[in-house]
Amino acid sequence: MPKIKVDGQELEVAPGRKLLDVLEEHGTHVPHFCWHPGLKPHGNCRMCLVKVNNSRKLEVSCMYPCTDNLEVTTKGPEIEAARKTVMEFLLINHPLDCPICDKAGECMLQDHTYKYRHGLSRFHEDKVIKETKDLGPTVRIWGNRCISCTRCIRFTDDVVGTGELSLVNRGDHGMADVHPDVPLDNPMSLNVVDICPVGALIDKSFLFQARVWFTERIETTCTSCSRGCNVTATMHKGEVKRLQPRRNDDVNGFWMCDAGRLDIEWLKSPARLRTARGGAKDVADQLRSAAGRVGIILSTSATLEEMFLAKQLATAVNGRIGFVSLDQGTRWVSKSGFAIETDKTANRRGAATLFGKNLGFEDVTAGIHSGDLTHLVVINAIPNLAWPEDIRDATKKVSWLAVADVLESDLSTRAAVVIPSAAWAEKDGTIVNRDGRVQRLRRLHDAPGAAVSDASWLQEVLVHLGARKTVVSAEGVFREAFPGMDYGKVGNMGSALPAIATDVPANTVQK
Amino acid sequence: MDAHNPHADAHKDAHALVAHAPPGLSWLARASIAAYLPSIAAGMAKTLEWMFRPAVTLRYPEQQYKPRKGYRGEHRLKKDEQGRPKCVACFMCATACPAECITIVAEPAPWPDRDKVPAKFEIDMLKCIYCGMCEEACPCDAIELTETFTQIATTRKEKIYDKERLLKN
Amino acid sequence: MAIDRPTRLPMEIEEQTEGDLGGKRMIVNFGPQHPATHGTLRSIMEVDGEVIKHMDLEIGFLHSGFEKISEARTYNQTVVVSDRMNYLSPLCNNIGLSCAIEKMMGIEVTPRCAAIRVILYELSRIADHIVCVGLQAMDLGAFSMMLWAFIERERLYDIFENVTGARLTTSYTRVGGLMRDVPHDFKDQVKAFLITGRKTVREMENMLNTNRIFMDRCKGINKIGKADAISYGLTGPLLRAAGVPYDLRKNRPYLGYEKYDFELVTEQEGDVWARYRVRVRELYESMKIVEQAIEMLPEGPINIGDPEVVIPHKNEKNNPQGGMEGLIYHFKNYMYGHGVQPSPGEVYLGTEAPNGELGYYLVSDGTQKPWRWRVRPPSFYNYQAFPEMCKGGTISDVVSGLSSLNIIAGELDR
Amino acid sequence: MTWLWFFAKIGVALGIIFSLGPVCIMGDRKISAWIQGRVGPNRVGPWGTFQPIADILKLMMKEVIVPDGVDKVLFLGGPLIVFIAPVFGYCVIPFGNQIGEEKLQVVNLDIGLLFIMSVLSVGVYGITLGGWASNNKFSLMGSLRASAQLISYELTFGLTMLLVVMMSASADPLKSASVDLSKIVLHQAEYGWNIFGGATWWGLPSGLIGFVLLFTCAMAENNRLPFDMAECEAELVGGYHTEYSGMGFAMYMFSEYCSMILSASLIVTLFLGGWSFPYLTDPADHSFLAGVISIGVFFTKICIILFLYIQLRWTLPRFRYDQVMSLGWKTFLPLALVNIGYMAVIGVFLEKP
Repeated sequence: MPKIKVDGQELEVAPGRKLLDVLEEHGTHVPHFCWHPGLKPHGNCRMCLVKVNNSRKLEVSCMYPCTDNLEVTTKGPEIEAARKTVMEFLLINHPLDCPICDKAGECMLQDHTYKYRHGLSRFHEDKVIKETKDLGPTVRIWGNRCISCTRCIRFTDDVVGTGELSLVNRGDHGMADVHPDVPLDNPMSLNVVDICPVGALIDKSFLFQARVWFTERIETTCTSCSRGCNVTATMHKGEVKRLQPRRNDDVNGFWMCDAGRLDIEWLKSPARLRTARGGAKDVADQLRSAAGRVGIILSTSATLEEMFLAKQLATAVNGRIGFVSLDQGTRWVSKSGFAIETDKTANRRGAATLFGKNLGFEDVTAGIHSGDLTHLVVINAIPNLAWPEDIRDATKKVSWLAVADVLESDLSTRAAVVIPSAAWAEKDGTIVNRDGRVQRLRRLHDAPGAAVSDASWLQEVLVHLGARKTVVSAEGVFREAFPGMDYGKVGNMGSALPAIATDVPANTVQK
Repeated sequence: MDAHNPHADAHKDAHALVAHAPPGLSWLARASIAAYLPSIAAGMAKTLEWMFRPAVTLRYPEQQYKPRKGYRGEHRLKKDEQGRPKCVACFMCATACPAECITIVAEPAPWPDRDKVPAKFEIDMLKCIYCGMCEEACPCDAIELTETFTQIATTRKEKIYDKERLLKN
Repeated sequence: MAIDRPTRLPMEIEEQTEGDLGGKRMIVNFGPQHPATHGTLRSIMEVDGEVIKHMDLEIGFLHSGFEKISEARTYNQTVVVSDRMNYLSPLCNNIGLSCAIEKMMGIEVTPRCAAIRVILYELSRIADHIVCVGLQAMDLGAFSMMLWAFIERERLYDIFENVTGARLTTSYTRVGGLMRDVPHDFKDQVKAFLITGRKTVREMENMLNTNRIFMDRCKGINKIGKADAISYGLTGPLLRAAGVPYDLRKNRPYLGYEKYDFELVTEQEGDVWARYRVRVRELYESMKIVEQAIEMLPEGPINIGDPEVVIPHKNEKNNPQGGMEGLIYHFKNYMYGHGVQPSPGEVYLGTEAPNGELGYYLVSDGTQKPWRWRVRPPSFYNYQAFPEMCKGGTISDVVSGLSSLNIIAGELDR
Repeated sequence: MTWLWFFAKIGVALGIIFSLGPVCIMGDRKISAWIQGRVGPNRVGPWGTFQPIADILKLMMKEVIVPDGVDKVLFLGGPLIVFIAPVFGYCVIPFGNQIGEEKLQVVNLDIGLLFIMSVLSVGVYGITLGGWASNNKFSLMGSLRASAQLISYELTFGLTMLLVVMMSASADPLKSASVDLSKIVLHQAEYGWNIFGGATWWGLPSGLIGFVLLFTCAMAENNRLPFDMAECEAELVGGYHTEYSGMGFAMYMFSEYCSMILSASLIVTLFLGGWSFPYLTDPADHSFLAGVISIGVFFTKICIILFLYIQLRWTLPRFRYDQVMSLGWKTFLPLALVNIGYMAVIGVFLEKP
């Protein structure tokens, strides 16, 4: 293990690691543009210069390997002067675009200029003009702003493996660009926007939507597939404006897919259910009278808490429970191993944990067709779910139907009781990803109209039925379900799924 | 502190008052202070003199006060050479505004040479405190405080100035 | 000081004696709405005939939450809040606040900026004192005096308007400098004012100094002794009228006040008359300072050169100068969560405002917004000594005493 | 014919009081404006001359607010009492020389001076009752102050009137020792104004002091500024009329100006020779023209006194209540007594009639 000295402080590092990696890990901040922890180092921006004892000149720390007895100095007039000069060069051709650039406020160039470049520009010549164009369906490039750090190029080359982007032209005319007729159109394309240290690459869906310094950021989890990527939601005036991946090496690394990122439009869709027809009391009355003849169909996008409560409900009315889930497309794996799952529901693993491996709805529909079941409760959290014909037929057959859904469907128009559900962004809860990791969903904004979270109306029904005492928060339900656990222990990064409470009534799903 | 009793000491005799008179006055002046009449006469002379001074007030609707350039009155959105609003919807004014009275919604520009324009630019003049920080914060020289300070409206809605109203100013 | 009985809540007094005079004492309220209060404050007096036996004070009617509002504003934005605290001399508040922030950040303003600030500070003091003296006369019935004072005050406001762009809500200072430079004819304007101002002050002095009725109403009224004044924390003209030579411009100079030649005005009696004399004599001293400052007004920049604190100048097209760097500094200075972020710590700076020590106590947690923004307003401390001053006087003395305190309800309640 | 004259005289007397009243209000506002470097009312009519009419119309149309817990009869009656007093007082003021056989005086009372004294004291009832009835501490204090102050100054007032009577008595036994106001004026027209000591040179100091005393006491009786203890807007908010609005307030305000006019007339009558003016009026000339001229002279003199009132109001600060009282009792009363003593002693020993 080589030993190095950083600003007089001794460190022991694994051999072969790059210096900047170690420094960042150690907490010594060294400014950089082209280096990104998820990408291979390139060493072109020259911002991460440090002084080492092995060399007379300043060295680029992102490319410098740690060797034994290396002494590193990260501060000092020499280094500052070098940084200042690098900054000045980077800025001479940068357009005065802060007013119209969406990156302003989270822009590394701004931050580093403020911190490391003291002084005003001495550049009087005309700036180089580069083009502004769409790189693909999702990303637009302002060539003028590009500082040729090649982060995006390395991303498409090394992470995605599609390699659409490359650096065109030389010197101060250089900018990232796509090959003609090959648009930047891969399932992870929008990650280049996040890693762009300046505002050259812009997400077209977020273009001019909000200034980032007005926004609020909330850490939550993506529900678009069973991977459960950790994301940060950018909130502005009570709306989710965008989702960005949040680093979690155990789940998604630094990235997320475009599909999950853009799957926020339906939250404010006019098709959202906003008004209730009937309520928890009606459901409770009907189910009480029909005890033993009740079927419950639950989507595997429901949170753990909702599943737990649905299970309680099934026990209370001696009903059968069935599941509906959604599989789409084929599994896509990037060059670096980032996969997009076919299972588009967020919590199938959680359902499997609570209810066993067999997660079908055939048991319920068969019961309905045979006439055993006359009452059906459908609880769905999957947007635009194409309902299986079997369920559709079954809903037509039952004598009483209750639907809790996020979007309008033919089921909800037909139902006797309709309860508008809060979508994933409107409720607290936990979901379990395909690897069995419990992760938090956080309430980002208010639910539309009269929509309530499934956890709360299910509890109300249970209270009416006498199966519960009171209505508690989602966290309260979670504590009931998993004794000794709470949201604090789940944390922002998730944790392993704990054991479920043993005193919960046995699984009533009849097989 | 000794609570003084006005009934006991408020009425000092003339000597005491003379003793209190400001220093540097002639004995004649000191003595005359003791009596009411001379100072009253002097005061009357002064008020009489003021009666013949010209009035300093303005007769408002006919005579208008013209503030000098640099007065912080109503806002104006400036136009560029082609008559388009100069504003690029950078939100700097809204950020700098201590009263939070500026509402902007941005949209992509319909012109090839511009990227971003305000789709909506509203200033709630009832919230505005006319501090001029928006003008100071504007990096594009697009907003300006004019010398207009007479502002009349009959409804609250009128005082929410939209983009067209601000461009007209 | 012996307070002869425990302070009671105003409501308790009301209950004890309301409707039960029986030859006993009566409760009279001055304020919250009363012509003599010049603001929204309340003095509850227990009177025997017209003689005040006990007085309680109540404040908070004008509570605007200035301090709390400021905690949600950036350092530069709090200037507009400080305007509204003392509505007789807003520039003093602006300057005091900016000086406090600069002290916290270790910034030294340019000589031109300091001189302009001194001139405006003293002109504000003149505006404040002149109106205070006028209002004192008005409260005693000489209404014309008040308007003459206001005419002079309006001349000063004309200067303020030309300099800052607003008559009252000046918001002129910024951290590290000023909002903009003074106009080219500033010197002439100030000089012209000094001539008319002196004349008006002399005129007012002539009217009041030898006026027997005015003297009767002022001498020996609302007396407070040296020791009491100090122990109550009185500052400004009230303290100096009690014979204590304490003036922050002399004792703890800021903005280079030590360079100016002026006299520390004191009177001995500690009564309304002494306060009136101190104010009038300070008017002349302030004019002396303004005269010196306007003579030596140095050329040069008004803002410090550090673009990380002060946004870069705008060029002739009014765009931020300094190319990309200038624009970035400009943005960084304004965006939430960026810009001027003093390192964690706290600062107190007192300046000698017209009514006394106007102190700003700021605590920074290292963010762009102050964690705590506290004001030590002179009126708040001056007002608490009022019951002691009034005890034993008549209702009429309350009026003359209140106007001599020059309570500004805006800064009283913050 | 007699009735015609009677009504004509009533007309002139009421005309003076009711036309001068608004003029006085207007004058107060205009003169204060000029003194303070303002323009004053200038919107209604030419140069704002119709402003008082607008004021009165406005006040008439305003709601008369009766606060809770007031004695309604007294609350509404107070303004009436205070308003009646000066109008009654005006009955005996000679506002001109004789025209033919008719004296220009509504009622030629032999005891005119006493009548005025008694009528003037009625006014304080209106103030006191109105203030008391308002159920407001400030009003109560104002009315208490008013009653105490009026009583205090009435003494000096009376003594000064006595001085006038003594002065009138000093020369001609035929026109002597009268409390008849018209005789007092005639005496002054014949022998010289009382302010200058009447008929004798040694009366000059006495006359001057008497004039100042009467002027000051009249001011105190009218609650004008240096003595406006009863209103005292800086201390008592509005004193006795704090709770009044609309017509009640209008009557209080108007009656203040009316009593100003009455006391101005009284001062003119007692000290400034009434309707007479050297070389302009001739007491013996009873022609119509001379009568009109004498009315004009009288009117002009009143206006000058009123102007002084108004100017003083906008010049001086006000006394404190106890200072007013001690000024009245400790300064004015002794001074008036000494003055009378001087007049009596010198008059008796030097100028035996």
